Amino acid sequence: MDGIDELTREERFDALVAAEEKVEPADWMPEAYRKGLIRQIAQHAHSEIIGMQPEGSWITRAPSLKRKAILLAKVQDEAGHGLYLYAAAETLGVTRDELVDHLVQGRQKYSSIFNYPTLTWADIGAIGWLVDGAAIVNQVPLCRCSYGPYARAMVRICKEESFHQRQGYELLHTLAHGTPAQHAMAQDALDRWWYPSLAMFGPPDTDSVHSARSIQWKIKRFSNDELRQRFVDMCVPQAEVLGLRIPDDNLRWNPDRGAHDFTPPDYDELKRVITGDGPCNAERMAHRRAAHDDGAWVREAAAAYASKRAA
Amino acid sequence: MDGIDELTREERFDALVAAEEKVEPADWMPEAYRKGLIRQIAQHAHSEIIGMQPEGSWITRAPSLKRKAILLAKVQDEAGHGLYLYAAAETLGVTRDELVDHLVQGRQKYSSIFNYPTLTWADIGAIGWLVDGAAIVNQVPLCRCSYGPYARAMVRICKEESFHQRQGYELLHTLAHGTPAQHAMAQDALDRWWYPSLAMFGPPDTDSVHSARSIQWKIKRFSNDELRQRFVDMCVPQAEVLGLRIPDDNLRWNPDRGAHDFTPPDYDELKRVITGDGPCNAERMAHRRAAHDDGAWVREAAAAYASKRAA
Amino acid sequence: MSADLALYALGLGDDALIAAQRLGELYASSPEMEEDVALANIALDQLGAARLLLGYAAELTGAGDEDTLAFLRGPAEFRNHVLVELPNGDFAVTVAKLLFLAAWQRPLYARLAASGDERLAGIAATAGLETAYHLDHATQWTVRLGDGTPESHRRMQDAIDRLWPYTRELFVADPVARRLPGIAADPDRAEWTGTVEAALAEATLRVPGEAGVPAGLDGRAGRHTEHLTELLDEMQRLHRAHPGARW
Amino acid sequence: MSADLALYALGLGDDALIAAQRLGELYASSPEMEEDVALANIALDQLGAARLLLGYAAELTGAGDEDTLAFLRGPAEFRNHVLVELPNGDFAVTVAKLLFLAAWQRPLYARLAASGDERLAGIAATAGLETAYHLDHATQWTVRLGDGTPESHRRMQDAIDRLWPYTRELFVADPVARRLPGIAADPDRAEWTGTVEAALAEATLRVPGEAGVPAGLDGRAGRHTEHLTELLDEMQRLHRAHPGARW
Repeated sequence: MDGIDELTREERFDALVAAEEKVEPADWMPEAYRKGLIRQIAQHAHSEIIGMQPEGSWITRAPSLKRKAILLAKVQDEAGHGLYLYAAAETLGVTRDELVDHLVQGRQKYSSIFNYPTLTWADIGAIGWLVDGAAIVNQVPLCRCSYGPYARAMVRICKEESFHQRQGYELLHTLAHGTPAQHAMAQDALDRWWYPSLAMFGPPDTDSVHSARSIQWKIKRFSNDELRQRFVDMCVPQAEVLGLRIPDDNLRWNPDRGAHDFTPPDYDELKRVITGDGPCNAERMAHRRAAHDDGAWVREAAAAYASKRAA
Repeated sequence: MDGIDELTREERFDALVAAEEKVEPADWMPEAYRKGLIRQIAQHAHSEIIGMQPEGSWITRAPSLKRKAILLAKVQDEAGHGLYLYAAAETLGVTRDELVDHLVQGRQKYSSIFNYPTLTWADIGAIGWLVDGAAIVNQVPLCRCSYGPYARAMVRICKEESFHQRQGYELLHTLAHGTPAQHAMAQDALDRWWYPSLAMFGPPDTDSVHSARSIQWKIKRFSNDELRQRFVDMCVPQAEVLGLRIPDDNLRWNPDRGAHDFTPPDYDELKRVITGDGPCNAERMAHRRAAHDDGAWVREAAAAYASKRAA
Repeated sequence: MSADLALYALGLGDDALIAAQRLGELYASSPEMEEDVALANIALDQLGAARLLLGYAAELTGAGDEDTLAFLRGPAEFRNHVLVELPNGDFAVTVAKLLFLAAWQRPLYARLAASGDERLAGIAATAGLETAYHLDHATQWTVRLGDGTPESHRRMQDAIDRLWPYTRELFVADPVARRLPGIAADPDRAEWTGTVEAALAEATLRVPGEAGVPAGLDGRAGRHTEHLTELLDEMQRLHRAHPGARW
Repeated sequence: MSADLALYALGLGDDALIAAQRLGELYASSPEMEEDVALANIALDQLGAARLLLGYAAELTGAGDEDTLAFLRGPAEFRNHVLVELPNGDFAVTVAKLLFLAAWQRPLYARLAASGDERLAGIAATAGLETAYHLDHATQWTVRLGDGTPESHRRMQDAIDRLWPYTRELFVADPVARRLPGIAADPDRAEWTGTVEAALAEATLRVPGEAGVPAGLDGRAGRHTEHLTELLDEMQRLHRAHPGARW
């Protein structure tokens, strides 16, 4: 076409990536790179959209107006993140509608963590601290990802998420230092969210399917287990400040490794939750599908109106 | 047809009624008698069905299991009353489906009282005491109504309603003699339900459209104002036992009349509520219509199954 | 042992209470008026059994009464199976939940009627008679909807498929029951399967494939969905707003 | 006077608070993701205005704070108009409620920005800018749905017709406002009618006939529908379950 054969294109691509420069939508890229990125960005976008549900149901029940405003703003940010990420995926030649269809039909996944229930107000704090915390540990390296639009979306998202994480931590801190009932609520939330949060980093490195090539292409920078370790080491001193106990009898500092030893999450449970067998998978999908179906007449109306105006 | 002309039939009918005997479905009856009864029985049936709503919404919120069971049983009884009454109306040559269509299309009315909201738990007590109380005052004479099937349905219904009234009174008594917050809740309920209950007896005798002929035909036995007076005289000593104040500064014993003087309800408000402009008219009809519409597929399935079995 | 017996009665009672609470949401919303009466009837039966079981549990522990247990426990202290806390959904979901529950309660109550604990045996004997009616009612609707119109068939099958994974939990061994030989009874999975499969066959419905309990849930151990939190919020609010009040 | 001013601020604040609470139910349920963002935005604006107004009311009475007022009053003490407490219904109802509310709030806040009470004037000035966006957003959707498909036209007309009687209450004279000349402002019914009728005309929708406020309701006097009771039950439960706790 432009006189450069595939091999040379591939070499140029590899060189670009090796030089830590950004791949842009107009650039040639290997098909597997493109497909892998679409899968990853879509999954990330779906997670933002589904992730609105477990927290959103507490907007109407927040115990103070300030907390209500903070939570509303957070859930709004998640919708916004979903929109950026779908837009980033669209630069790779898919449409948002296709991706949303994949989600609704169960053909693409979202983070397993959003299939766990939010049982008490303290869960809002635990999600902010642990789930957003784990997301940030996962995502900060993605700000240097080789694909430009994704990297730029991540910069903006990480900034907002670190804000959410601080708010969640502060919420939990208030509860943990509040009445005995509030403290117990905070501890219970930590007990329930700890292992699912560890599981957010994916299967152990020995079982991880996509990791090696993702690292070579500078989409991923660190392995699942490296990131999980970083997260544990970050949480331990924070839990101390909170005055809460991480529910792991084997958790201790290992001076040889310069890191904490800890009990890994139940990877069988993770696999079951990912494949659709979590406590809330069916609910989350039903809610999404209902919103989509109930809104069909509105989208049709908007399209009909637009085409009348265009005529 | 059978050799007796209309005039003789009419004379026989009048004689039967005058002798306090019952008119039965197979008997000849004047068309206006039949139509008037259908209107009245249907309105009564619709009231039972719509009347499930204001109380039903408190089943899930009842503050003790015993009260929950009592309320569930009461709402169930109302559904049962609706069924008897539709069956009584059907003996006059209409079908339940037609009557329900009339209700859903707003062509037939139900008691104005069910267009007022149930705002607190005490309203359940006030409805039992006042609304069921007013219904009983209205309905006890109907047990002697000239139309047999209606009279017999009323006997059974009145027995259950006087049970409901006692339970409502007892509920309110418990609140009125409970904590200050409970007492205030009970007084507030009385304040809100008193005048709408008085209005249940209909417009004043001077304005009542159907009364005269109904009395002649022994469908009604007493005028609206006579029944309203009887209700007030019944409530005054009961309110004293409750320790609650009826919200009427003009309420006092009149030794000359041997009855209480009282402020009549706002008949303009009554008219507006009856013609559809009450606080909850739209809600009640929307709920009924939704139940009817949502159940269409079930009724179709039941019919399809029955016709398969019959084939 | 009386602590275990209290926990055991509580599990059965919570199943009945939460089932009654869900049915209590359905006032004046049934497809036919006769069904309003029938569902209220079933709700009353379940509520009646719940009151006896919770009352017995309170006596055994020597603290509180049926209302203390119903209104002052948090979600993690409720021992009901997750199946009964799931939202009502459409009428097919209501029917399927009732079918699954009644097919489990009926034979279990029948066994418990011969329990070594006389009080429990008495409660189970009464409640068992009622659940026979519930099972019959649910079976009839399952058949009518399954073998009715294409739409009702699809909805009924959807409901069965959606709830199926939650039925597995009904047969997870309960450690509390284990500690009460001769008093507690094991639910008979084969009998349940036989009853349910016969109903589905008559209804021209497909039996879903084997499924595990959704990960992370364990009703008898207090691990519930967020639906239970919302259900209890509504159920307990008024009672809790007036501490110590009589009703 | 400061008691009246507190009541006046409370009325405006309750309108905003209850509107925000209803919008807060709609998370992740909009027909388009962009709309999730937009509705959350409007909810945040209303909640922001509510906090300033309730906070000011609390200061004026010298008791409590925004949370005391939001979480510890009963339904009869809330002064919001009934319009904002009505359930969300379908998207057309949400749009119609927003259109009616914003067409009322925008010019009222504009007048209040010149109030003799400086604090109220400041709050109104900020909130007024935001309501211009709300009005614009609601108008656009009204037009799109009214002039979209036959179904959307029907639904939008239904929503307008259903809510119309409740708009009358927005113009019932408030005795509290009467006692605050130069501080409170009267809503201008002619301006509201002009704005709304222009939107309906562009949307090819019919203006409903004159209707009175449904009998027995008077939001500013605390006479509400049962929907407000249920809304407050949900909103206040957690706060009330932990008396005196900090959050």
